[in-house]
Amino acid sequence: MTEAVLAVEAPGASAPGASGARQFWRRLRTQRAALVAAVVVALLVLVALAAPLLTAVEGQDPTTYHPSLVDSARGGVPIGSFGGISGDHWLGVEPQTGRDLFARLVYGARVSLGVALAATVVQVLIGVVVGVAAGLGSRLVDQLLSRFTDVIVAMPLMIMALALLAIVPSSFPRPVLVALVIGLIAWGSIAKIVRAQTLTLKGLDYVAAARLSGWGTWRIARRELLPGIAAPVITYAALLVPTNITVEAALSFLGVGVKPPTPSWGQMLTAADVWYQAAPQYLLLPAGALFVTVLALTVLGDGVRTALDPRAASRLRVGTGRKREAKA
Amino acid sequence: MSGFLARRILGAVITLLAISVIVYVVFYVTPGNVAQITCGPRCSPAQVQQVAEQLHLNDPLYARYWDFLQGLVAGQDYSTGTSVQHCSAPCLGLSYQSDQQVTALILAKLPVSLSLVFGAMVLWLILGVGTGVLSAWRRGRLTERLLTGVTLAGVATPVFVIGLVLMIVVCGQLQLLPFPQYVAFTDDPEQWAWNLLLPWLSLALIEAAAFARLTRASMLETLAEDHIRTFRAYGVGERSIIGRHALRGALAPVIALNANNFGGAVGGAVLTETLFGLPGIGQELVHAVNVVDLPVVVGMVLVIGFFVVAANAVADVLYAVADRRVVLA
Amino acid sequence: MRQPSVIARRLAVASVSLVVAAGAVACGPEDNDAKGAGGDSTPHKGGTLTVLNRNPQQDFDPARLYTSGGGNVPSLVFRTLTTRNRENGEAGAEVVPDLATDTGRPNKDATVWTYTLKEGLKYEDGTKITSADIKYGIERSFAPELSGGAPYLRDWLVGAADYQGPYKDKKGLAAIETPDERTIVFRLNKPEGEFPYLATQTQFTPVPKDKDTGTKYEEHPVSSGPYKVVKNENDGEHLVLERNTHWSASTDAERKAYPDRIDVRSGLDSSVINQRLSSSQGADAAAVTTDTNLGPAELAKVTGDKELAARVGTGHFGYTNYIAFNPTVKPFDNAKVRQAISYAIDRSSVVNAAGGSALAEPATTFLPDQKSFGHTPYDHFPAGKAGDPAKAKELLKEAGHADGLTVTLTHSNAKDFETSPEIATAIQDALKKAGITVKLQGLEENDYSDKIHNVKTEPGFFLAHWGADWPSGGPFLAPIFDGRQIVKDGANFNTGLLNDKPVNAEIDAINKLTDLDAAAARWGALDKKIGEQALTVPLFHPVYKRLVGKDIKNVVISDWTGVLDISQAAVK
Amino acid sequence: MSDVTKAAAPARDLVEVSDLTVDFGDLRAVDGLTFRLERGAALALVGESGSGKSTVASALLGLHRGTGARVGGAIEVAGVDVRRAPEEALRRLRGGKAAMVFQDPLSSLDPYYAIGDQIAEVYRVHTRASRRAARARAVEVLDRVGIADAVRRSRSRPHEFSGGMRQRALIAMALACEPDLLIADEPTTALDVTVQAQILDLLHTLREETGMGLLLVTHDVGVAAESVDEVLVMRHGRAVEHGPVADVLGAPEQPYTRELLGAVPRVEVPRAVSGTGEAPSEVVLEATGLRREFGRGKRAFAAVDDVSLTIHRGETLGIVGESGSGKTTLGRMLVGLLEPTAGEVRYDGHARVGVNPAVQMVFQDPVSSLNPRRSVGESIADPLRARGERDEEDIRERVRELLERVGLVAAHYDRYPHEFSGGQRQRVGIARALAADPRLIVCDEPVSALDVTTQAQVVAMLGELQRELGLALVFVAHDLAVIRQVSDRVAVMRRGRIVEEGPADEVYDNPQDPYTKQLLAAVPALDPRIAVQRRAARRELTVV
Repeated sequence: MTEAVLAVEAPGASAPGASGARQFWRRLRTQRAALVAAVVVALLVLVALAAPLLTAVEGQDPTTYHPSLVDSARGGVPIGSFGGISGDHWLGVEPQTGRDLFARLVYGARVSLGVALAATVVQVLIGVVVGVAAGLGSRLVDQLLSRFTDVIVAMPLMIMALALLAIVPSSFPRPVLVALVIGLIAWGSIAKIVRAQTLTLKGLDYVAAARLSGWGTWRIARRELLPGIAAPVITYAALLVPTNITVEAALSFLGVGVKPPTPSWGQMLTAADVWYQAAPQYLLLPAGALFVTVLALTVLGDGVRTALDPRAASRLRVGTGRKREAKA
Repeated sequence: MSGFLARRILGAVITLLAISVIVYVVFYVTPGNVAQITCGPRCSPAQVQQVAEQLHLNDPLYARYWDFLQGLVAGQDYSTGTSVQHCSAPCLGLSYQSDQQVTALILAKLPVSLSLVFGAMVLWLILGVGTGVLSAWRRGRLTERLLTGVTLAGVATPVFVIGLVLMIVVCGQLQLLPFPQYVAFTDDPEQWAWNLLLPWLSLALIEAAAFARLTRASMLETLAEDHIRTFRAYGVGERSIIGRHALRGALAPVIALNANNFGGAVGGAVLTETLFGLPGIGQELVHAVNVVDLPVVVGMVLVIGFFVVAANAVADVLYAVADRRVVLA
Repeated sequence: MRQPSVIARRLAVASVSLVVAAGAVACGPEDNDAKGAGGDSTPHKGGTLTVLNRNPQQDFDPARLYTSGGGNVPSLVFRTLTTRNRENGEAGAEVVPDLATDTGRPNKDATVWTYTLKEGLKYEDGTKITSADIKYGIERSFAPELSGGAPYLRDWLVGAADYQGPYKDKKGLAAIETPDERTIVFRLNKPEGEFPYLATQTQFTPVPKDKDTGTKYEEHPVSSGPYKVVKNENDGEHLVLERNTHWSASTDAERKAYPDRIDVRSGLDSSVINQRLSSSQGADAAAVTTDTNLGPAELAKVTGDKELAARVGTGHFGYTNYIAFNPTVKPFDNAKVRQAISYAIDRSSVVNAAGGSALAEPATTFLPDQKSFGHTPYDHFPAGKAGDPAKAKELLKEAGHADGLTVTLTHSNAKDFETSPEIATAIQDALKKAGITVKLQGLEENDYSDKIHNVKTEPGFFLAHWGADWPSGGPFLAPIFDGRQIVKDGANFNTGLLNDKPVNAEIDAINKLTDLDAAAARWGALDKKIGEQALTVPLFHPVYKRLVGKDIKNVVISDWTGVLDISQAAVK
Repeated sequence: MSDVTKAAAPARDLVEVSDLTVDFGDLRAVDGLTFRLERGAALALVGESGSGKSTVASALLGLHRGTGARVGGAIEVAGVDVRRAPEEALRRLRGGKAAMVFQDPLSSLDPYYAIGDQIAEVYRVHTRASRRAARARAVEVLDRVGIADAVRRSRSRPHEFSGGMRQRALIAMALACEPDLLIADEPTTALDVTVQAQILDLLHTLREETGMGLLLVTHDVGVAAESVDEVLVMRHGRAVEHGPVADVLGAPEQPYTRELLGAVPRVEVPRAVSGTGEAPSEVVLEATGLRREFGRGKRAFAAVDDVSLTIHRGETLGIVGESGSGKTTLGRMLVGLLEPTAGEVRYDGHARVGVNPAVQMVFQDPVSSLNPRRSVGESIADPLRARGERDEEDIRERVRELLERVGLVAAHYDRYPHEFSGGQRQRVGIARALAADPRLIVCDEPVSALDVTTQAQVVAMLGELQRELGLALVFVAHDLAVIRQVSDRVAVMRRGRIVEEGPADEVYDNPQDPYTKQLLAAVPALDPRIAVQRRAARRELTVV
């Protein structure tokens, strides 16, 4: 890198007192798209959390049937224009049942976002534990864990989800189960990333210095490695959330997602796809919600990545007059 | 190279065996009376018992797994009632439901899945990498925003929505294409392609976004590298820098992701297959899971696992071909 | 009866195609419109009929098929001793001779049935069909390798309970005698006036012993009907049938066999099938489906389009969706609780959840509302259209649940508009008004099926459905309410665990009748009587609506199957 | 456009820069710089990091366009007004009339294409030559820069070349279009001293033959002394001193220039103060027959092979060698970070496995040796906590003491590594090593990433600490001059073995091994006259 780059990066980097987190926010703030996305995500989370409140304002709930609002003779298509939109039902009603769509949409946000976030947490936990253990462990441990990761990666996700969801008793809360199953099956790539990062960090001098200080492996993993792993993991996790939302939708399509009457976007989409012609808004609402969510989360994820970009950090340290010597 | 192959093959065998063990265990504890399901709901207890014995369902788990391994290595004989037939190694057993050899079943379904995934792969590479290159080049401009939006729409919309809407519009309303119906490549290559066009597109739209994002990110990373600065400092045009140098450098992660997604899609394109009525591995597998047809499930999962493992090995080789600094190990 | 579920594809093909799927009936007016739509409505021979299906014909062995004629497509290949009358509506619920000269000659107490084959019957290879082939066909259906058929033969034939089929037991079944090439005699262990109905099942199709290849026979079953199988790809995914030149219309009064060729494509998504039928492009113009109904969403679209509406066939199949109680589980041991729930049910929201009034008719009787079942109207616990929560509360109070009640409703998670969890939630919603809190227990299909059919694990309150194996009250009531059919160590269907001596005796008495009309009346009366016990809450009878391609002519929909009869359809 | 045509008048100098300013945001990297370079002349921009010298080099080719940097003043290169010229004219200038050679030859070439193809590509951009002609030209220039078997080697990819060959290839690329000006930005910084000498010689020869002008950007005064006619010393973006090389380096007028020259370690001058001055006392560490292999099977090689060493209390052992000589591996084995494949390390007479806080290490890279996410105080406190100290107040007190001891301020405890300069970070690293109360510190290239003035300070501080604490030091470095300034004894390593070992002055003044002689001859001299002599000497001494 030239001095030019050094110079570009230098002023902020040398601002006194700028901690890692503050730098992160500063870099994130410079990206307008990521900021907008962050606001959208925050709104969505807010809507999900405030679902009971919002539906109370509307005066509806997501489970009450309104047989009188649908045309029973025509397959249960909502009566009235635009899917039965009215002052009582802000976004119209669901075909066949007449349940309030607005209520189902905001309650669906709870499940879809909740499941996706929880699944991501599980994926990250398992991935980090396995990845760090493989990266730090002996050759044998590494071999075993890496092989196990390969096995998990090579297992078809949907199939294992189908099988696992069938095994667990139905009394187990379903959204938790769906999140657990997605998390338990799809942690392979995160483990691989963490392992690679661990191996990289393990070779860094500050880890060697910590060893020379006399610390044990566990302490080194906790104090020296985990913070360094956080950046790529957060980046990847931000992109896993939207993926998990669509996985939940797919599981619903296969009939093993969240159970009725609990609404989720995936389930709404599944029920709605055939209504595309007869009651378009029934499909467009959850599809639009899903699109906005995935888009916002993805843009936010990209923003987080840019803000955490280890290369941006590495550019800081390369000045002139430095001799790089290959380490054996 | 031969050492690499030997290690990879050994690794693959271990991985696949581990997968088969997991599947056996998982399905052993799955609820559902397999014999009753296989026999039919009105079968009497005595009949169910007969079926269970015939399928060795009463044997302990390890014995059934051992039988499976024996079949795999040495083949096995089975009775059709009127005669005894041999299922030669590698024999994955017989379907509980249809009494067909699982290997034959796989051979029948595989061309469909491969047709779907190969074609879709070509499309998603064109769409994804193309979009990625364009958006790296035009970064921050309107073109990039639009392209990003379009590819993300693909990833954010489940395939059963995209596919259905595409089909209703393209085949039903505009009548531009026939409703997809699988035609074997060997029967009629042209019809094969026409009929698969929509499934390809649907699947490719789902996958393209990931490639676009990855291509863009690694292009930007490569563009920040020193050798790009060299070519800029020598008056090489931006087009050549993007198309020749940056893209080449960005290909490695794309190859890796492609291997992963290709392998995964062989068995993971369940929804696409179901929607378009393509009798592929994924659809068959979901059905087999529903009816607890263990031999079919194990066989299909192994095939999928094989493709994931093989695709990754191919990616490693490609990787080494693309970048000769890489040593295969 | 059959459980129309996705439990097994075998079942799906056999029963779902008839049951869940199904379309049209004689009493439906639409099929007549369809005939009018084409201008020249006279059917002609020739052309290719395309069949677009969801489920592949995975089983094509007559031993393994469940329903009479094995559903639509197999009945083109397999002829049986008797068959269903291929007429619209009520007339179609009658049984008529097929290979035999009549519907069977019983002895006095209906325990011995004798049939004589028509003359000149030939297989697709020109060889003669003999009564021994029919005997052999029935025997091989007992082989465990070829399981899947209905249980009646095993239950009814003398000494058949432990028979293991001709592969293990070379001696054969003594209960079937073939005194000569054209005569076959069945000896039953009890009177069964409905034996002619049973003889419509594909187990009664002839199988030449020297052509039997066991489990591989289904790859090329030897045809006795108007078509033979010329292509069977991927285990029934793609079938091509062509004319069997050795079949003669003079021996077969039922099958019209207008098209020259039948091309069956399966593995399709149901919405795609309906979309293709409505578009009717190319070969799809001459297409029908034998397993896919119009869903509510499609119905909503079709009813707005005159041209499409004219192509919808409507049918009624003997089928009832109901709530089942297990009276050994509290609080359902208390008849008042069961009655309260009966009063509280909101049938209009249940009907909506099942697809609306066009796809489901509210039911208050267990027997389907068709004459052949002996339907006798009754409504012991009138809930009106939207339920009577006041009356329900009153009964609950009497039962000691004045403060309300919390119960668990078990249902399947299978995704089918007719059995969907949506129906469970509709019930949950309705019972709320009566002060009953319903917790839903949705089970995976296999698990659900295991649990509700096992005496030890049967839940107290669950969704169920029952369809007719043939259009009569016997197979509809006996498996559910005959106390001697309670199975302790296997699949049990008497979910109310009813073992009532007068009921059992009446069932025996009706079975002796060979006058089917007289029998029907008594089945209806018995249904009404059992209904007083509130062991079930009938919810609705589904109505089947199916689209056909725009070139399809001669749409015939009987009350027996409720769906278009493929043997009558013409494309020219 | 008119500016461009006017500028094309031949009478002008090759480079004319007047009042050049470059701003990155709030930061002024170059501030009012004016200089010119005649055709065929050679000018060196010399300065420490942050002086703005590389920014000037980039500005000459207009590489700041589109990066957000603001460039002021006038720049004219080979008749092109770089600030105003249209993109097309600028592209003709780049590589055509003025070519640039970069610091890191590995990362400056595209790893995916053959070297010949890369050169041909550049050639075609400027000449519209046919593909075949361009390839021929690539082979020709590769041959010209001394790549043997150029036809075959032109098909190799960069990773198949050694560092020196890559730099030659980059120079070949620069030569391809026969430019009038060669801008070399730290062209030898990443190279070993012997290779550096070869590259400098090559540049010298090429300049003699082609008559192109040279603008050399370097932090190394010695490199400048060897290569140019004129020197411009820069600091904080401004010119400090500008004049003929002999004048500026021989009789500097400005205090900064003097300081800079004073800080440059000189290989010909003996060490000012020796270690503790005591006679060899007790042995702290003894290594016998150390061997370390990497890789498995066919790819296995020994990075260190049969090395035996003894280190006494209070002395400094210098280990010098070029890249790949195994000196870092050896250092890591001495502290126990790497286990030897064979041989043993005895500490205080006992065989030792694993790390021991009494043997510490100071690392080369002042960035990667400190955890960026922990305050420096916490890093320094590590050894204290690790040996079980729990009293927060005691720990903080001790860390403050150490910070002050290494020339930092106690208040730095809570700061993070990125807030420090390279030299300060290295001091933190030393403080951390001291926190363990070590008896031996292995310093692995501790000053090679630092500017010369900082380098001198750190070296001086290490010497002080050693005398005060009676520490034994092992000083690993590639820089012969630095090693001479710190060591009592010196070991010269090559290909994993020690080729020569002895008291420092003996080894330097009277080298026995031919490799040692070659190394010493390759060291650039500050005096341009000596540089000429050394160049002549190098032609005779060539060890493979």
